[in-house]
Amino acid sequence: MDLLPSILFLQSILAATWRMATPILYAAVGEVFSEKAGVINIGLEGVMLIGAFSAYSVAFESGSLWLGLLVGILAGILSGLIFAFFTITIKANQIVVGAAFNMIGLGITGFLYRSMYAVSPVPLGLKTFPSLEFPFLSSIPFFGEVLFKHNIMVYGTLLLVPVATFVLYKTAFGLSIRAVGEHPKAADTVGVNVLRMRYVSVMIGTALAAVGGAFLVLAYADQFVEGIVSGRGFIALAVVVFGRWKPWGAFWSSLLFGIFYALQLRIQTMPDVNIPYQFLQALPYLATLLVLVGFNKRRVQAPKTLGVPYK
Amino acid sequence: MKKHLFVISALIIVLSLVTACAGQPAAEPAQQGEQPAAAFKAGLLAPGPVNDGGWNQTAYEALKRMETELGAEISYVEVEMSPAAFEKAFRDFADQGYQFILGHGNEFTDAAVAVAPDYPNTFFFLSSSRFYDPSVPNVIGLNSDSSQPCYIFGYIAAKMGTGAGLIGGMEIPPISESFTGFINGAHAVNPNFPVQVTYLGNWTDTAAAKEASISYIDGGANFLLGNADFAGNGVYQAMLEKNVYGFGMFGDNTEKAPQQVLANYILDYGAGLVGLAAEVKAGTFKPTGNIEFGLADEDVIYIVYNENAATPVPQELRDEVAALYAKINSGEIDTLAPVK
Amino acid sequence: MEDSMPKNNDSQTILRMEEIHKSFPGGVLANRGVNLEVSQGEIHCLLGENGAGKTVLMSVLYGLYKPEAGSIYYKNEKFDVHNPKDAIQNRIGMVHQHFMLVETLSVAENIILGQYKPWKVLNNLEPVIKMIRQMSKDYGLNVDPTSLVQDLSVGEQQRVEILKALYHGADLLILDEPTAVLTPQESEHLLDFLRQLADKGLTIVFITHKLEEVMQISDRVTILRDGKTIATVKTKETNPRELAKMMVGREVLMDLNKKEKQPGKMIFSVKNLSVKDERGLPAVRNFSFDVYEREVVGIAGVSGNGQSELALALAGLMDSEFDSIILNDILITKCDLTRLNQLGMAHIPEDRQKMGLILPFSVSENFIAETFNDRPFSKFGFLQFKTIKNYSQSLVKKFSIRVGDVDEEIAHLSGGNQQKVVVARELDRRPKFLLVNQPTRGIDIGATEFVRQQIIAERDGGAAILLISTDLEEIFALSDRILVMFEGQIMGEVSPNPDMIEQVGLLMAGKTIESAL
Amino acid sequence: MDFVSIKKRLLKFSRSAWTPFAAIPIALGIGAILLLIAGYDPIQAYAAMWQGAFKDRTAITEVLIKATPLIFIGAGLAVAFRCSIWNIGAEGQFYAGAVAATAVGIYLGDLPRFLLVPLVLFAGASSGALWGMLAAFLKNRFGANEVVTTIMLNYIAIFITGWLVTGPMIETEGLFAQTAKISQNAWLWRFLPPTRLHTGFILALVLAIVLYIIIFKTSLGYTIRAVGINPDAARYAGINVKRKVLLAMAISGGAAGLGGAVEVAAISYRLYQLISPGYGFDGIAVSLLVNNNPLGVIFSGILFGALRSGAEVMQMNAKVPSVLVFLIQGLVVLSVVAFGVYSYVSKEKEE
Repeated sequence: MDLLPSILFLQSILAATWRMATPILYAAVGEVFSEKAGVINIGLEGVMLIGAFSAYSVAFESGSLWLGLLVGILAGILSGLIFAFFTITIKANQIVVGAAFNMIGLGITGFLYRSMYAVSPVPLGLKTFPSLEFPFLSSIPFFGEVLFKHNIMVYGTLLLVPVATFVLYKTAFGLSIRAVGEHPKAADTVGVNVLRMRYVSVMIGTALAAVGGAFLVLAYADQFVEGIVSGRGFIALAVVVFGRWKPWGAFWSSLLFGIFYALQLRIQTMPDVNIPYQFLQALPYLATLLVLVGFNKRRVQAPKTLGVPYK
Repeated sequence: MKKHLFVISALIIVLSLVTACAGQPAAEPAQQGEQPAAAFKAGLLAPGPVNDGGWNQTAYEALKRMETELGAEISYVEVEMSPAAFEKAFRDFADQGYQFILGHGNEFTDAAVAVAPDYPNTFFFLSSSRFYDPSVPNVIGLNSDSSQPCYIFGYIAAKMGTGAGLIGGMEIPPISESFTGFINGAHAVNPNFPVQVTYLGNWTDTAAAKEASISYIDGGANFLLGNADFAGNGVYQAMLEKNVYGFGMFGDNTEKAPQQVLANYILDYGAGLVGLAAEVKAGTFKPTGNIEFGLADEDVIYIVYNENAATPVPQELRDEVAALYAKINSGEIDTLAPVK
Repeated sequence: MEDSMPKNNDSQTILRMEEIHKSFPGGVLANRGVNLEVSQGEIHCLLGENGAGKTVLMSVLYGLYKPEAGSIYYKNEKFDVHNPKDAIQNRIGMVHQHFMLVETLSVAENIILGQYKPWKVLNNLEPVIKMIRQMSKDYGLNVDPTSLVQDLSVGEQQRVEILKALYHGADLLILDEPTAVLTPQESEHLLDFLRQLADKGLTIVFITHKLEEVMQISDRVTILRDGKTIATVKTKETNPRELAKMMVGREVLMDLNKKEKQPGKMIFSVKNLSVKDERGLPAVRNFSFDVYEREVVGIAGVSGNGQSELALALAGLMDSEFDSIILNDILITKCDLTRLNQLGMAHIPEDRQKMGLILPFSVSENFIAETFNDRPFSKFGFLQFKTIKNYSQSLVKKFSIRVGDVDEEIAHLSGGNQQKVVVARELDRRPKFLLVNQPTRGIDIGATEFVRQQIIAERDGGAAILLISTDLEEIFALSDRILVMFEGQIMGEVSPNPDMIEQVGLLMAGKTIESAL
Repeated sequence: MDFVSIKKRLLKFSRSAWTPFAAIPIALGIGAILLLIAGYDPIQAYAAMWQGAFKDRTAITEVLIKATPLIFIGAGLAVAFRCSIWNIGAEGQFYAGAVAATAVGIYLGDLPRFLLVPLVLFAGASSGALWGMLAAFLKNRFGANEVVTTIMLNYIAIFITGWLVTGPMIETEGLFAQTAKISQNAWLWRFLPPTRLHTGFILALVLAIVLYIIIFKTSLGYTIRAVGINPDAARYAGINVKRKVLLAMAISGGAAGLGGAVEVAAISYRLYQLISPGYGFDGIAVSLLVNNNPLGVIFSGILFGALRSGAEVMQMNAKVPSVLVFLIQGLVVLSVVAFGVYSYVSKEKEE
């Protein structure tokens, strides 16, 4: 095999990896906040759909992607508020409410999309966030393609992960979040408002999940379709566990998922590969499973009160 | 605690309002009132959303034509994709006196065959099917042969391009046959022309479709063909962004990549179905076999070039293609020949 | 906050709580009209049995519970406390019995938790760490602010708790049963330290049920019983006997009527047992001992020195290594719970809520926790509810457990009655070897008496009993021999002679037997 | 048993039973508001929905047919959830069952009916059970979180099914992605012709009742519940916690697999790529809705079946997109949650 084709192959995979990881990463980092505070939200899939639809419809109507993103985030926050009300105030089982959110997200976005854009005569595509061109950097061979030709929301993850890490580990707010998921009563006795902390963490989680959904319509595909999230919310849940409840952990594990996904798509495009494509499609999921099993020797525990309502 | 309940309800209502107010409803209100008893009724079982800009939308548009041209009372249902649901949906239509029911996909065959004997006055049509069985004469397979236009596309791609990528949703006949046609067409020009198939495993993941397209482009291909319902949008988007060529499937998709879509394969299912429906309505429809639509049915399946493309298909090539039409229609070229 | 104290007078008074009422769901009345008055700079003991309402009263003051009635005056002003933040801001600190420390955070992070506005950047904890170091040095507390709480011993964690309260600037410090987790010497040290703090002007409320501590440390003492204030007296003007009477409401006869018995043959023997804790560190090291018929062997030690691991390993609930274990003449090669049970072992675990009971289950369901699969409770895999109910009712009667209906959830029972259920269940199996860990922790005096009498009765009936307890009084009252445990090892064996308490204390602190004697 | 305790029990039962039904009006009400806003006539929509679900005997049997896989899956999940195993993988287990049942139904098609039917069902159940036990094994052996592993195993099962029906098991090479029909000897009896109501539904009811008995009346159920509530206490009581986790996943996966087998043997008669439209995920809600009581699953399964069944007629006759039904299902769950809190609090007040 020539060197050049294999370098190009690698370049193609790596460039795609980050893009594919981005929506999962937004949702996963959000879920890190939520779970660190002790609330597990398996309704990410639904929230991502709500974020995607709100962002799309507003961006489409107004013509402004940024306004779309903003409304998407607001929709995410609102979803989080409701989720928090049920799981924190009412103290309902978090898995139950999460399951309900997945159904609601699918139902409400599908219904509204039909009602608003059923068989539309006008084109429904958006002009998505363009790929950025950096002087000099973008033209570096290999690295230019892999690192310096993405759109703004992909680069957003570079900001997101350090900021999330900083907030969680270097601010009083983050300290409180970590305490609240681990030993809420202890936090309570030193004056931390446990319920408020959990509300805020859940809403950060759903807001970021909504950004992940919005990314799909504003910066990847150019329009909403029903079920566009296609299981990424569930993958994000896996990524959180696999990333040991840390933003950087989520970063690396969503990249890992992304690389396997990109790899399987590219292997499918290669001639003379006789592996049934379904096995290639299963590859990212299988890899996640195997790595999860293999890496789990040094066990990192989930936040101690994950899933347990306080008082 | 009653206060709590109130708060919950209020919250949910507010959410609904907020989300719902985001846009104006575009749907027409449901039709009120009954049509005259003898009204001709046509129903559709769609395996997916009818606004997918692809497979399901062709059927929906055909239904709309029956409404405008035949005054038919129409209705459709997006059935849950489970065999358990199909029979019920057929029966629900048939019970209400629908004479023309289209199951838009081969997967409806078993259900139609099971239901049909109970409703001898109703015709059950099946898309993407070659079904015909004299013992259930009111179930008729309708096959619109996508492999023929796609053969042409493959031919054009091989003449003009360096390689082609085909992106499908799932491996079902309407998809895989179109790809077979494309590959045969391309190989007719150049047996070594690089062309590969990718399946996504779903119909919704637009992002994955786009990514699959990009991976073809990275691999050197400059022609794309997407056949994946909703997810197909990702393919057009990749054409637009990466400026590679491609073709539109089932309808006019030029707008999605105005300079890149070289030609559209239009499946005017309505043109094919309205005639059948008119016969059914008149009571003159006497099936003698399954029904095939191909390039020979010029009003049903045809190709429209995009004159505004960056590099429109050159005239010489169009002439060659015109010659291919004849060979395909005569059967000299088998577009569905097994791919080597 | 503006209205000043209505009733006068003594400018020395820093805190007054009047007619505090607090009840809990299920109708438990924890405080029913409690009065408390604390003077500036004093050490004020709050004395009462478990369940008398001491902790609840202080939790009300600390803003953890909202009282249904009553008022609080603090520093000459009406004090409306809604949450712990109010308390901390008003310079009230509390060291809880179950430490309120987040184990995954460092000492410094625990100390500053909740003290800053959320947006405060904690990029550099150096100044805080320095300050904590300084304070720790000033007070002689010896705490490293950078270590993780989960790596600290119980005693160290307590010091972190005290440091936390002082760091928050407490004028009034509440300590809830602080000596329960300390050796006698450590307790001594703590009491001295508290005295120093009081001398510097700090006011201390000290919750305890130990009479000696009250006598030793306090200026005044308020006695609570059944959620009511019985009296407040000056320590100098009272004596332990009087305090005990007020605390229990009757003359206390802590006489177990324990007679000397001649031990019989050896029932249980273990050689060189070693256990690793959850983090893989050695918790029990080369532990060897024998227990004979008609004998109680007590294991004394400060909590966290491997007692839990010892008990779990012996009960087959934790992996262990050993040379040999002999139970009832059978040599055991693997500590398997089912096998041990078959051979006649019973186990009263240390934490009834975590291990001994399944709280959402009913009383009768808990009675069959180990025998659910045996006839007559289960036939062909089906539970025989009628049999189970009859059996449960008979046990309830026999052990005078206070419960309305055996189908009631056990979570609704008081701690003492819950413990009685565990004890009844285990003893009813007529064990040859009984492993008992902390049998009377957190239960009232009546239940304590009852449980201890049952243990003695069991011994007199011929059982071999291993008693693990951090309560020295209990060890001395029940044991025929005492083994002292420190850092997973046996430091020595002593007889339960009251004169030996000091030596036991030294052994518990890790001194060798030679230096202790 | 005295009168008071009977009354108490009745009260308790009615409380737990009526909440899902009391929640329906709330969910439908919110749906109605949404319909109004979007320009539909909610009364017409709901009338169509009602018609679709209950207009005649056939419609009602269709509801039961739709409820069948949900009851299988929900009843199984109730066991797993009682054991505190968060099995999100019923979808994959359903596929596993459908695949195995189809294979047996085709390749052993010559066997006589009285042998083949049980064999098909057994194959489905055991295949689903094995797929479920895989997640339990990973949890026990490696501490892998079952929420994650079961999600991954769903995808893998679905892809394997896709490969089988487009490859090794395809009916005609190069044609439709479906297997051949299973042998007629494997078909379940449709006992109420002309409706399609089949013995699989009865089997689902029996399974739900059996699982109810196991959970609440047997020593096995006692251990499963104990492990779910307090694994430490369960270990103390001599229960092998890992084995119960394995068992709970086996029951849960087995029930889902049996559901898949019944779907093939009673309805589809062959395997498709998408044999389940998400039953595994609906099943989660079906079980949680009734507080993981296998008996209650019968009710909630029928409720969801009716909603689904009605939704298609709603789209057919009132032109309302059927996706709305997902929203209504979600709202039913949330309303039940809210009602649960309400009845819990009112109970406390009583005492």
